[in-house]
Amino acid sequence: MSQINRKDGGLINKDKTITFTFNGHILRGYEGDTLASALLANDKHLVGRSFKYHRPRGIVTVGSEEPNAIMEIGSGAYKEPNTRATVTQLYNGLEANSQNHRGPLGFDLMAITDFFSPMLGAGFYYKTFMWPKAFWEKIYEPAIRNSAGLGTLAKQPDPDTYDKGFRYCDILIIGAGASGLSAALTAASSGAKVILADEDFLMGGRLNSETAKIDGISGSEWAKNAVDKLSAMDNVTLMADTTIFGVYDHGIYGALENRSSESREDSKKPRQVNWRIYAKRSILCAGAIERSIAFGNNDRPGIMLAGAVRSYMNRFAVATGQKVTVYTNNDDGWQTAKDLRAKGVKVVAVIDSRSISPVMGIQGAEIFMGTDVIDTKGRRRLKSIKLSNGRTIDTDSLAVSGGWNPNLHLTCHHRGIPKWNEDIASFVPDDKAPPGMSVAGRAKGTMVLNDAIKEGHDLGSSVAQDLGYKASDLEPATTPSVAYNIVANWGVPSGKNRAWVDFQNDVTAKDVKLANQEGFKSVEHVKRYTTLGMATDQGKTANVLGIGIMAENMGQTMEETGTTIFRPPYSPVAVGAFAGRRRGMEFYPTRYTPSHKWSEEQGAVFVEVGMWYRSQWFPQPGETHWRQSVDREVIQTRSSVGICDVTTLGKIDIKGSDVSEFLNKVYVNAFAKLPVGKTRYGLMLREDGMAMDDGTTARLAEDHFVMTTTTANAVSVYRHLQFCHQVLWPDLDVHMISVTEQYAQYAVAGPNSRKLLEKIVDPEHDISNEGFPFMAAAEISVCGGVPARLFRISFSGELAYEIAVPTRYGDSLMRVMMEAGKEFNVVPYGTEALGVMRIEKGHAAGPELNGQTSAYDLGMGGMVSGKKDFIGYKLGLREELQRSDRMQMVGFKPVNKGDLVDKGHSMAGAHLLGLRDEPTTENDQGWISSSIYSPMLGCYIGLGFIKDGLNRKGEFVRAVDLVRGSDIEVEICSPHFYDPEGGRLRE
Amino acid sequence: MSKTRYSAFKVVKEALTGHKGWEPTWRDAEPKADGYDVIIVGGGGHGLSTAYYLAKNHGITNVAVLEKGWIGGGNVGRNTTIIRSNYLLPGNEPFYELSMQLWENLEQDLNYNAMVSQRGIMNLIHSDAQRDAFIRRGNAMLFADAGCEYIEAKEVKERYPFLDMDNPRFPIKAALAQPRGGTVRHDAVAWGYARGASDLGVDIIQNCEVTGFNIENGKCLGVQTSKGEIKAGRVAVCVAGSSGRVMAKAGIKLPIESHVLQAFVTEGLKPVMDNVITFGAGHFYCSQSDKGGLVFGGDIDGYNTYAQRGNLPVVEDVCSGGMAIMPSIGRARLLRMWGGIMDMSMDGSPFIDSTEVEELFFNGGWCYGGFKATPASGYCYAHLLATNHSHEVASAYKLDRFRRGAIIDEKGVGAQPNLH
Amino acid sequence: MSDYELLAESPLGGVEIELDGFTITEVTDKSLVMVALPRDKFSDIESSINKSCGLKLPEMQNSTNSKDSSITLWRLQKNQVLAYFSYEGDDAESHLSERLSAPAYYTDQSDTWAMIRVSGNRSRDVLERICPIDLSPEVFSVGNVSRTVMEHIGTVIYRDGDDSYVLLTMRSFGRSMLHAIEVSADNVL
Amino acid sequence: MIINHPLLGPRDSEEFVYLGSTDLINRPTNWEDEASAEDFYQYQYIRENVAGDHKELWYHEQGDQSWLVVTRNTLTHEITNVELAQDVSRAMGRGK
Repeated sequence: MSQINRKDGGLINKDKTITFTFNGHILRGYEGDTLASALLANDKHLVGRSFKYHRPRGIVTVGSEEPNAIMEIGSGAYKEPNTRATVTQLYNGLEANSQNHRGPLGFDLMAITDFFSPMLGAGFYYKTFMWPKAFWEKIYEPAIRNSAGLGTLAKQPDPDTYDKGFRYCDILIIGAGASGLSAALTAASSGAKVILADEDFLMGGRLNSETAKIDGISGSEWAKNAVDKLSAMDNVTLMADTTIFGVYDHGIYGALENRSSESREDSKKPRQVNWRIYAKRSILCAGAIERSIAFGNNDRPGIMLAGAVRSYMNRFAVATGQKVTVYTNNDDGWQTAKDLRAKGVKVVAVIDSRSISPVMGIQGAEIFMGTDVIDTKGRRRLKSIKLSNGRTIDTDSLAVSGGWNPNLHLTCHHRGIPKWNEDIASFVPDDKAPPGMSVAGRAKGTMVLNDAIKEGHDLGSSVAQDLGYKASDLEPATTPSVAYNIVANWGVPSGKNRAWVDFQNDVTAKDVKLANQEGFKSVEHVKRYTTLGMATDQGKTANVLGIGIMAENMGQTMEETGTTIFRPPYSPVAVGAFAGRRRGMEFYPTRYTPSHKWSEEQGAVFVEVGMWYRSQWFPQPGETHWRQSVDREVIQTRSSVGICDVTTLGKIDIKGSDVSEFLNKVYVNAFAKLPVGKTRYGLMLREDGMAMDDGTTARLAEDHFVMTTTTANAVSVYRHLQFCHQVLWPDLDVHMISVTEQYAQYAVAGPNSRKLLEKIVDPEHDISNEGFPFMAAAEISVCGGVPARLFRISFSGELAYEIAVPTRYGDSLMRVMMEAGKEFNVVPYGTEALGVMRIEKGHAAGPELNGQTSAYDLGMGGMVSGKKDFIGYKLGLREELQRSDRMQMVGFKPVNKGDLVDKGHSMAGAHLLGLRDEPTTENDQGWISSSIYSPMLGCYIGLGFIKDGLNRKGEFVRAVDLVRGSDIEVEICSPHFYDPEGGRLRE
Repeated sequence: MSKTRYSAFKVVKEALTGHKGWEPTWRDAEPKADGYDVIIVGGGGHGLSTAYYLAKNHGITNVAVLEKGWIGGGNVGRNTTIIRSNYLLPGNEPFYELSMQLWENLEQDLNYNAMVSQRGIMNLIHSDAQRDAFIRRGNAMLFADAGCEYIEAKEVKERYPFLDMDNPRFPIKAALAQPRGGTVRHDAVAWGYARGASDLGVDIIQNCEVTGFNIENGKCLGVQTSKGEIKAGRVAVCVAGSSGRVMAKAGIKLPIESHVLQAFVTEGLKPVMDNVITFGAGHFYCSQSDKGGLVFGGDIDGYNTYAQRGNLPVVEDVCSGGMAIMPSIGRARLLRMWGGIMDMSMDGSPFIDSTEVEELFFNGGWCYGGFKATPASGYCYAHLLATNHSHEVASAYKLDRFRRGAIIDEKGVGAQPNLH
Repeated sequence: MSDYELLAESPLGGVEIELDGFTITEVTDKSLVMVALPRDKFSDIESSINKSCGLKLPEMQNSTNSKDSSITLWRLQKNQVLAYFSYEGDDAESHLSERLSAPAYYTDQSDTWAMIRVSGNRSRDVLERICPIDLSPEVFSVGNVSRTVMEHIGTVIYRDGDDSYVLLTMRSFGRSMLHAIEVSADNVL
Repeated sequence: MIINHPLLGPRDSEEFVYLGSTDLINRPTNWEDEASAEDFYQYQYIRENVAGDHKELWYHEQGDQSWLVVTRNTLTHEITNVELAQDVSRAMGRGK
């Protein structure tokens, strides 16, 4: 039989039947249903198992606070664990499965834990499982881990996409219930730019679940009219199915828009959009959340919160049972009995713990005042309840109301501390809501609907006025006032029966008591010791009840007991939604060099450096190992000529009358007297004396310099230079601009590099050795007038140049040079060959400039000028940095040239030990920072740091790599392995 | 030592007799009128372990631990629970290795199950340069007997099939693991040390905020608190993120800035991963708690703050890091995010030292690495307080090291705390 | 005459994509030159550019046009203006300095940027997914220009029409920026 | 966070890079003195680490590339003043 509990009416579309499955059973519901309402319509009450004791559990609430009805939705890679059925909009083909049980849901093998529960109370695990020592990791913990957890994560890549977005408004209104809609109407009519967001896919909040009439029409109709009015206004953005999950600094709100049901239609669209909303002000109208009462076996399927029972009836036209009972401590519980009765549902009893006169008569129901429910029966579905007066009543649905807690979560995201309000027996927001946030309606503790409407109405207008808009001339909607009276009820003595406080985490009133007894008295200690409020609902339904129990245990007030801290997110948010588009290749953007297309055509292998994709090497047909390609590139460059794209190096044009003075302050060496047309190598330190970056700077005109930085530090060096200029020496006439992307720059290296360049440089420019010597720089033209910059600098140690042309010509220049170089057997080389040649020449790079090394450590102490102040000068002179036994950079070569050749790894990362020393921290003398196979020397070589290295050349030590199992003897040598005199540079 | 010895037998017995026999885990004390030999300011993990080791190793039991709020409420109660001793520099590695050894025997020592779980920690390697750096680190670890394991990509894939081995940005080329690393139930560390110290006679005084120091002629004689003045032979400050605020009351400025580090936990899930995985290239590390939540974190927010909350950019960065290495995490929901205040030092390494004020000592600058250091920090601080000498593994942690240039900068980013 | 000829290429090969209510086109007919304004020459420069081209120095995040509308100045920084003008030759720097004839420092930036125009009545809906600054028509008016970050790419955005925006990103990022815009369009349209 | 840039108006702090306390403006100028070693040490390493209004340096990397002095409360994150660092530096007497 289908939907046996479905009644007439409700805000569902009975013309659209939706088919879904639950644990493989095919079921039907209607458009407008949630998964929970459709399950209840089909009389499915048992929907899950609890975390610790695997107790049978049913749907408790109608909202995002649901602790029990959490399920796996979908299958395969689409499976989404721990999804609350109460907020999952029903769609065709939805697959839902209950979780956290072994065997069928109705007969969970893990329910055995419930039997042992006396031993498994709060904190039991801190007191045992300690013997034997090794058993924790091998036996106990795996067993605990397997039985813990809830749903199962599909261990496949999330197949959905997510997006982000940015929205601005004057006023963000959170919650589209009676107060939220009222606030939106006045704020919008004032002219303010408004965003109205609600976590429900249907705006209206509780109005959709209640029978109260507003302005003479049903609440849901009034809400619909208001939404229609707002959606027609240009200054209003409505965001349904959107949860404001966090309040961040200065009016930034995190909002998750759920588009799951939309994406079923067109699965290419993002499943969710994570909006960052910038709001000048916000009005929180998030309503209230009902709490339970702690009585014996209050957790059986069929026991629900009274407001939820009413929602299922009024909004979804679903009766939660055939014989309903109501247990309450406040007037609002009675409304459930009244509404059910009005729909023809049998209400057998209303039990009110207060000793007052009945709030109203309920036809056909027994009324018990000053009475409590103390026990229940029915393992998989409620069968009966037992009252404190000894009566047992048969019932299949118990609606419980312990009162309503203002939903003040978001007011506490900046560490606001809720205050206790005795009138409503709950916590209300304090005055420390995040700046810019105001609260209205039940979220503020205003429990009477008519007052809540007025409050929202007034606040919408006054906040808009604060922002300079006119006052709204609308009148507030009205509804008859219904009083809300309550007497707190934190639970009733229930003997041996357990009274559950946190349903999902299986925390009972006794657990709270035991924690208090063991000295855990702070609310935070109790939470951490018992796990109260740590489940997927973060205590939304449980915490106030738990605090009430604590306060009673310890004989203190609610205020003294206090609350734990509300933290974002308001309700759980998929990790994927925070990542947004940043997945795979889109983790961050990609930068391509000017020669990228050409390199792709050559079959280059690329490597990512920062965000740049650079050619690592260019394999030729027949080469099977990267080393073959790299060795060839090195040998061919050193014997004739090679070309490498070095565009990625940072390039900064610096202009002004004070540039040379400025450079003097940022480099260790002197730049004041650098002549026009010359380039100089410069080393830059941090203020603490450690090397920061190095590069060359050329003077192209009296007041025009161009600096290069390493690829990795291009951005941070530019920032540092701006700091030095704007903050330290603001009056220097210096103007910097990055020209990294303005020029495509290539290194042309090797004995034939000049010959190659002579073919493309326009003939009026003399680039002969005499006319354009080592370290010369000039602005020239190439290929018939294309402007270019030429620098005679060398990283490879060969006769070499760097040539730069406007980037638009970059691809073309590469092709032209390869064509012009054919006669010299020109070779393109990648970053690997570049690295090999720099190590052969002993140039420090990233692994040496690792932020732990000073100019002295790098063997560049001689460059350091003592005649001027520069960044890093003074602190570089500190005693510990000047010790001769600091680790200094030198070269290392194996005593036995064949060492490591068959191992397939270099010396990099090996530590340095004396020939007969044991590998201990005390004996550690240093390490190898960079190492490669040198095709020129025919063996592995390395740069590294060893104590007092500069004075130990010629000594033998061991390079020990215990990680990969090598231990070789090496000679400490000069880092300049190749052409140490530098003759080739100047040819 | 303990009044109530914990055991499986005791748990069963109490279960059968209605749990009436459980006593408070630690004694809630009020300040003694005649003061203490040592007052420890700060009832976090480090303060409580200092008290425990002072009593246990050095027999100094006339000790009070003063806590502004509730014990264990600072970083020991809000971290990602990771322990490891995979450090690079000789100033650090032996210290963290001592800490690891203390973890390994902690539960038997304390008779308290803090769930020390050496499930292993694995750092993923994505580039050749990173490999070289990790080999250097791995060798430093092996030299210090901390143990490590180099895992080739193929094996990483076999062990952790949910990792994205071929990510176009961060292909996993290998991993460096420390099998002895793992996780510990963080709150239980505070409670276990509190119980141990309390049983040995230490007074644990909660809701007792230190508002000033009584200093005369350059010597500290006691503290002023919200519960009145308390005399002390020696005062040992140990307040992590509050270091700046508290030491300012003694007129001392530090090479420390306070920053917020956010941490995250997902909803509970059936077992996904059994170890700790660290993705250095993208700022993400993750493990799964015994309750099933994936616990993860990344970088600090990067601005000075004492507010225990962070902002969205880091949340998004961290989650992106997660998606980059384990793209199945996308459908796990983030349940809670929180922030702890880190005492970020100028070189990323801590201090355990005396100060310019006689009888006033300082322990701090732990950055975001304080949790794993808890046992050794207390052990070495107690050693210093009891003997006036630095313990040999903590001898580099001097306050004047920057004046001398004896920097311990693992990351090599210099005197900028938010980069460590 | 050289034996070799260099061919110029625009960053995105002149891309043009037409969607429903949304168009993406590469801007290829403009040059950019950064004009740095030494502190002590502000007023000199102001009067020179007014005299030479009828130009004023724009307010921050705003632009001004020369009398003949061929040169637009963008004020993104206090001490610099970026000139955006119609010119396709190799020597934008001299071209502009001659036109303005003001005592400033000129640096060619024409090859530094990829320029993408997005237009159409859905342009703001698409940009909303990547652009963190407020593009409400009344807030970001025609002629406004800002530098911000989109999808982790530093981006200059210039509103050159009611529903038309030019996005500038460093040239090497051009393809990533284009991709980001295309994904937004896919997600929104 | 949102930083109200003095020239550009409110911008998301994601566009900025944080450096630290404005103590870093006060770089000692007495480098030739022997005693300046202590001054440089204090300048580089010692911080007040204020709990309250903190003057700090932010760089608008994804904006106009200006360095700013932001007065921000480290307990509440409230920002009460934003100035150009260049102006502050000059006002403190720094020049060339």
